[in-house]
Amino acid sequence: MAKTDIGPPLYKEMLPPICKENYGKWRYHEIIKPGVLVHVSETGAKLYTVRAGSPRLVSIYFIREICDLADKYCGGYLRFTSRNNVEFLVSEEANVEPLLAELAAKKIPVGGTGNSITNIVHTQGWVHCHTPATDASGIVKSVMDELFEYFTTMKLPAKMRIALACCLNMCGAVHCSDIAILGIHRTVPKIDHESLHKVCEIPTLTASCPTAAIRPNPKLKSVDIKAERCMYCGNCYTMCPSVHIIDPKNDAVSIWVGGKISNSRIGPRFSRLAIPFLPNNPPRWPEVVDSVKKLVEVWAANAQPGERMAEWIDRISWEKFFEITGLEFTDKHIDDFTLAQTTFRSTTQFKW
Amino acid sequence: MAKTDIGPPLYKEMLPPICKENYGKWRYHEIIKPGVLVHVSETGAKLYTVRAGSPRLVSIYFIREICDLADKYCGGYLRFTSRNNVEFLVSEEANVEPLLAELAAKKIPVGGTGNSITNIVHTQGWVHCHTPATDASGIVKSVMDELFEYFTTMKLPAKMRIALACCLNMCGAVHCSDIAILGIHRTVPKIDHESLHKVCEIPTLTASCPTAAIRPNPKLKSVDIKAERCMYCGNCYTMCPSVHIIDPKNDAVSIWVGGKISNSRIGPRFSRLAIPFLPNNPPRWPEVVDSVKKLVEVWAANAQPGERMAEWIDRISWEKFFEITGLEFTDKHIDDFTLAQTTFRSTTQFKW
Amino acid sequence: MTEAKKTPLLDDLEKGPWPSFVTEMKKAAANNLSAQDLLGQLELSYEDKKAHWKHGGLVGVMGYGGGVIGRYSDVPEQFPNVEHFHTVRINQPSGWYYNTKALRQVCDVWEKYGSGLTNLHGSTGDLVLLGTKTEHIQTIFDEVSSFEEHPMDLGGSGSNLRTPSCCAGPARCEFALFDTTDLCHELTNEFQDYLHRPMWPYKSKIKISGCPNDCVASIARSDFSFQGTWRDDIKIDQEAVRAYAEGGFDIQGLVIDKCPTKCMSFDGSELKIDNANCTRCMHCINKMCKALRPGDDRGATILIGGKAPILQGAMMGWVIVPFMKIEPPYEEVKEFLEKCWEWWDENGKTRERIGELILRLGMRNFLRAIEREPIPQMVVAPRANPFFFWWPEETVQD
Amino acid sequence: MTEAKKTPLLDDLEKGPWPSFVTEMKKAAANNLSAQDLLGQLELSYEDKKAHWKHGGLVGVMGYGGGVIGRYSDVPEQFPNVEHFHTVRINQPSGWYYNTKALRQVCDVWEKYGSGLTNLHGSTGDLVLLGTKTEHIQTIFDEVSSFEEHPMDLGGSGSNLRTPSCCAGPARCEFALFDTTDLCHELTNEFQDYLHRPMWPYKSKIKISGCPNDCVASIARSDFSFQGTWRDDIKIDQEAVRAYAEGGFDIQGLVIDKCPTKCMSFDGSELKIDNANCTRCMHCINKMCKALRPGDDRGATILIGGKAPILQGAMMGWVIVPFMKIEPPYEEVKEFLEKCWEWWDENGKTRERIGELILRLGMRNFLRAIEREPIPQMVVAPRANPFFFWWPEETVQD
Repeated sequence: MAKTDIGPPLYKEMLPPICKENYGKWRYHEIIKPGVLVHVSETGAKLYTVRAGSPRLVSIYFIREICDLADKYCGGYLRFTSRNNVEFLVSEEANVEPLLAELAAKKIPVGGTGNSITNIVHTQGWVHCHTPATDASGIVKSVMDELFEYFTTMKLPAKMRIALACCLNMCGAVHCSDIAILGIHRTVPKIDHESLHKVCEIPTLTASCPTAAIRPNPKLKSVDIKAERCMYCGNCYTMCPSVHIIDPKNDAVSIWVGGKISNSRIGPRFSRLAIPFLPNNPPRWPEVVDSVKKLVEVWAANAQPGERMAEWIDRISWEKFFEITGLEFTDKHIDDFTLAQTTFRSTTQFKW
Repeated sequence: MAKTDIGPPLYKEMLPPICKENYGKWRYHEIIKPGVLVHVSETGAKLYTVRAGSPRLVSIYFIREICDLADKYCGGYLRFTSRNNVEFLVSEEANVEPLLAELAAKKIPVGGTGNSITNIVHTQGWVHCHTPATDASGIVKSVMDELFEYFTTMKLPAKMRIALACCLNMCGAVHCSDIAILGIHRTVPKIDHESLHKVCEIPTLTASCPTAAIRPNPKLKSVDIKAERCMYCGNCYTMCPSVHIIDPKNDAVSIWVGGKISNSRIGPRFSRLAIPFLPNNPPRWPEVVDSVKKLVEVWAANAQPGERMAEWIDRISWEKFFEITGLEFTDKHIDDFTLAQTTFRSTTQFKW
Repeated sequence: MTEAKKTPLLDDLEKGPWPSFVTEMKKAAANNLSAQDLLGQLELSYEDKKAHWKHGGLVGVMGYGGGVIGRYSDVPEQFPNVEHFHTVRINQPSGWYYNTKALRQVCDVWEKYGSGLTNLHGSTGDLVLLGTKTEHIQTIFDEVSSFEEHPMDLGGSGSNLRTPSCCAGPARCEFALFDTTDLCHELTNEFQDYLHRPMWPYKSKIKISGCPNDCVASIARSDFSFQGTWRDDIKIDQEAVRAYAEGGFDIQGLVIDKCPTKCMSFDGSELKIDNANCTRCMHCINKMCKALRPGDDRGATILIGGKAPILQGAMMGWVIVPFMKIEPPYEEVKEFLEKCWEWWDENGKTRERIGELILRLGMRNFLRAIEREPIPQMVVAPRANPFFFWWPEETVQD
Repeated sequence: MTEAKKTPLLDDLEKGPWPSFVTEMKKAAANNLSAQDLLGQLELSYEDKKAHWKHGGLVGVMGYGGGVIGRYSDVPEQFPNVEHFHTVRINQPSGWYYNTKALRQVCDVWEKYGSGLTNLHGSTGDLVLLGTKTEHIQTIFDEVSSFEEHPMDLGGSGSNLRTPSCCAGPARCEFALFDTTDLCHELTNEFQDYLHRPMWPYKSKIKISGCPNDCVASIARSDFSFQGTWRDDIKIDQEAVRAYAEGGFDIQGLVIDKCPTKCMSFDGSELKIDNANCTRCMHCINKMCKALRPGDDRGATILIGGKAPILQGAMMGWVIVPFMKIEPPYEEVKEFLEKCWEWWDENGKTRERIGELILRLGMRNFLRAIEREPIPQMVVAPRANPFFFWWPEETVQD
């Protein structure tokens, strides 16, 4: 019989002795080299952290493998980051290089520190989600393969956070990323009038539409969708399986840029639309990969030291962003949702 | 019989010869002293402009008086500014000082140039409007009496634009001013159910409410107002005289700051709420006058050279603005209308 | 004349250095009964803390649907001479330039048929005649429109084109980047029918400023804001720059440091501007107009949507046309306006301004209707929300 | 084991330097039929360009309303072993610290009853076990909750408190301004009932970051964002500053010039900070952590309202509590959360997050309900629109 409401295991039991001993006493840290941090305590103690990439979707065999490494080099302790990296917590400096060597031998990449591209936060995609407009893991793998050198080095102007969500539900809230990859639907859902009244509540369904495009059709005991109001968010499908949003011919990928989370310097902001449409092209999504890579490299070539994507665009203006990247500016870039007017330009100040 | 559709008189007939001769040829201008400009043409011609204040609500006797002056010193030409100043267009430098002397003798003030407070743009108020929450001319007169020295000098850090609207209709769009004085209603309109159906269209009336607070009451052939949704804008009264918004016990004055129009430096922006309530206290509205004066003087004492109100607040932050001015920050200052969320603080960056 | 009532509250407003509107009212009241009653009624408002005007009724002149605003006292028994006290809007000349003859003619008519009180000028820009009786309205219009010299017409009111207005323009200002006074005059004449005969969903305003200083506040006060701008480089007279510096003017502190894009530098002898990054805010030119001038490739930026708060909040105009050449006979401007109005007239709800309609139907539909390509200059930033439309032709249809 | 289907599309994703999820799936598939069918079904998705999962059904464990997400294949005839393929969310330890024993125990259970595939970690922070059959769910919970050492509980799902998560905290990070790991643990335990038994209008998330760097993205990803901050002066070690300068670090360019409030200066030997104008963005401290440290009067800023785009657009949290001391037993935090949830639970509509409710009913009503005074730090700027409410007691009532 299960014990209920016991809560998570106590974090204190999960900490290596050095962390317990120096809890709250850490004084500063340095990045020794890509993927390797040292935290120095007021007591003089030094904790080395080796950060390694993971595909997030991992088997128990991978977990056991990293546990073996943690047992061997870290006294049996490790942690994970909010971006799904593995962090080996090494108390003995002498263990750092052997650990790095073994990780290299196992082809587990080390990096993601400082001015790098760290692991891509992402959702489930076709592997395990029922509403996706695209896959997640496959695109992430393809993009990280291409941007690999930026994970293992720190040669970018600033850090770069990439995230992916396979639909507008945005499990993982990718919307404040330097580059966000977002799966989108592009067509009005098709309604299965036969089944709808059996499986869905009509008031819940109509309320689920952000643009009030869904109206009851009492005659059919179903609903109708006013096509010209539908923005394909898919929330109706989340509420009701009889409203089919998935459309392989039209589902696609969009790219958003210039978001950030931390309060440092310019403060948190949302990512904004850069590319409204790229095709779903498995297994390698070359158009997505190329676009992301190009955005990274244009930013890297033009940003001043320390400027994240948002800060670079702030400085040069969005009109220059579109000019320099060569991306097309379309009517999709112009907001037409509830806060649209706050994005329109109410000044004659702009650049040619 | 009237001639229709003849349009306005041709501006060319209204221009002094020097303006016609140098049309499009002006090279630069200088402010010689408060209220006196000189425009210099490519041809070497010099046009002197003497700017004088007016109460805007003027009699034909005043107009004839300034026409006399224009005949005497300006060859019969003058103009008005968008802020209701009179501008005497003087072609002969020798006429400037005699004109100034005569204006001084007539107690017509000269000023409103450069880093000054120029004339207050305002609406009709009790003199000639049917929806006002306060008077216009009386407050303007009282404020300008108190700020008079800032009209006739240029000792402020930057220009200061004050405007007044006697209700939310804002004839004259005061909402982008350094300081805006705005009449407000504060109570839910009272409905005259007897007359309503005779004089008002109910669908027009319900549509006139920005917060959907007005609902038909078919029983009374009238409407009801959901008190907790009403924001007292008075638009329903504009649409229907049976919905009485005017309430002398509660109608009041509010003060808004930090708006601007020109694109220079920080670009156009709306004024924002500084003081939600000051009493209607004719004939001199001492609370309004004191508050405006204090705002002017706090800004003048703290702004850097060239900083308009908005730029000063931008630099110091709104939290410091409230601290320095000593104004109370209330729940009224926190937006709760349609774009409210864009004004909330989504960052840990703020000052104590 | 009857004995004027006592006005102790208003009398207080004759004190102080600023010119007094009460004094003006008294000057009119000395010769005019309705001005006298206006004074009395205003004193009553000062006692009661409320206006004493009823909801306006419809009054007008033959052939027009606007130009006159009805105004009626709610205490006519006390102030019979303001029982009717209507406003007449006279279309001002471009830039509010007048010769004295033109003004005096209006004063003379107003002395005969009105209160003798005016607004120079009303918020929209008209020369406003404040207070006449219903029976005089047509006569006033007959007379002002029949002046031998400088005949005058009425301005707009109601759901029509409101009287366009403009800044001082090239007649007096070196910053005028196109002929604002002429454009204003031409548009007003071209669209006389729209101005006098209300047939739109709501009012529509045009304001015209010759440069981004926007002296007529067009961005905040008009549906169609024209603001002069330029596309080439700012012209620099380096000698004049040095003269400013030598004269003790703080170029670094008051100009360079305040440049919003930081695209300027001054090494003590030469001023440099990175024009590709200039957003033409006018600040440097305003401060150093002897040394700096706008470029020669001049035109206007057109912003659409400005309005006051009622109904859904105030809006400032949005860049729709970043640059348009503004040259007589202004065909491109006129066609542009016609296209915008046509779409608005066809799609707008009652009392919906064009900016509100753009918000309701979406910028993409507006741009398509007026045949303009979307460009980044229209926005501060691209959309952040992921809710966006596809045109049917952009997707694979089954 | 049956013969695995060919997966040429997925096989391509085993190439390249980044660790491959396909390789992980194949490792699992080598020992597990459902992992094998998952691989096959995913290959089909890569061919069809669509997911092959049906709408989830309700599955769960006894006594809980959440923690397990139902997932069913829409092609079970082809892939019978993923006909059921449910997700189990295990509540991770604070800060995602693990000892290997704890992890291995979970792996062992999952080897027995699940696909052998996991997410380390899910978006909310849970240790996610991907893919089991309905009949195993209770057993899995029984076993993980009964580990002798480090027993584990389920995380949240549905309209309840979602599993709180936090940053690395004081165990590893010098920037942790309060004990994030402890607060996260305490809150999770305090609110176990809310976490396991959905009874709210919708989900509610808590994320806890020890400083404004916000490493867990709390502002964007949680209804309740806790971020460490301080109220006193930044501590400066001038000698260490000089060491940075001597080491060739560009203090002016990379720190001083990038300070958002320009409240710092460095004359080559002494760094000065005008702390009254500092907004504690962490930039200077991040860049020079050997020389600069946050002050000693430490606590958290609490921001409320963060969420993803559905339904009315994404929102980031808003400052509601500029500063709260965060000290065990965290009574003030707990009471604050209870007050907020109570108001939301009472007033929220179905599927309305607390931020959306605040927008619908107005910040003033929320603040009154939770007994917080309005302060300027809550807003970027005061309101610009003139539509605002008065409480009845603030006006003269007849």
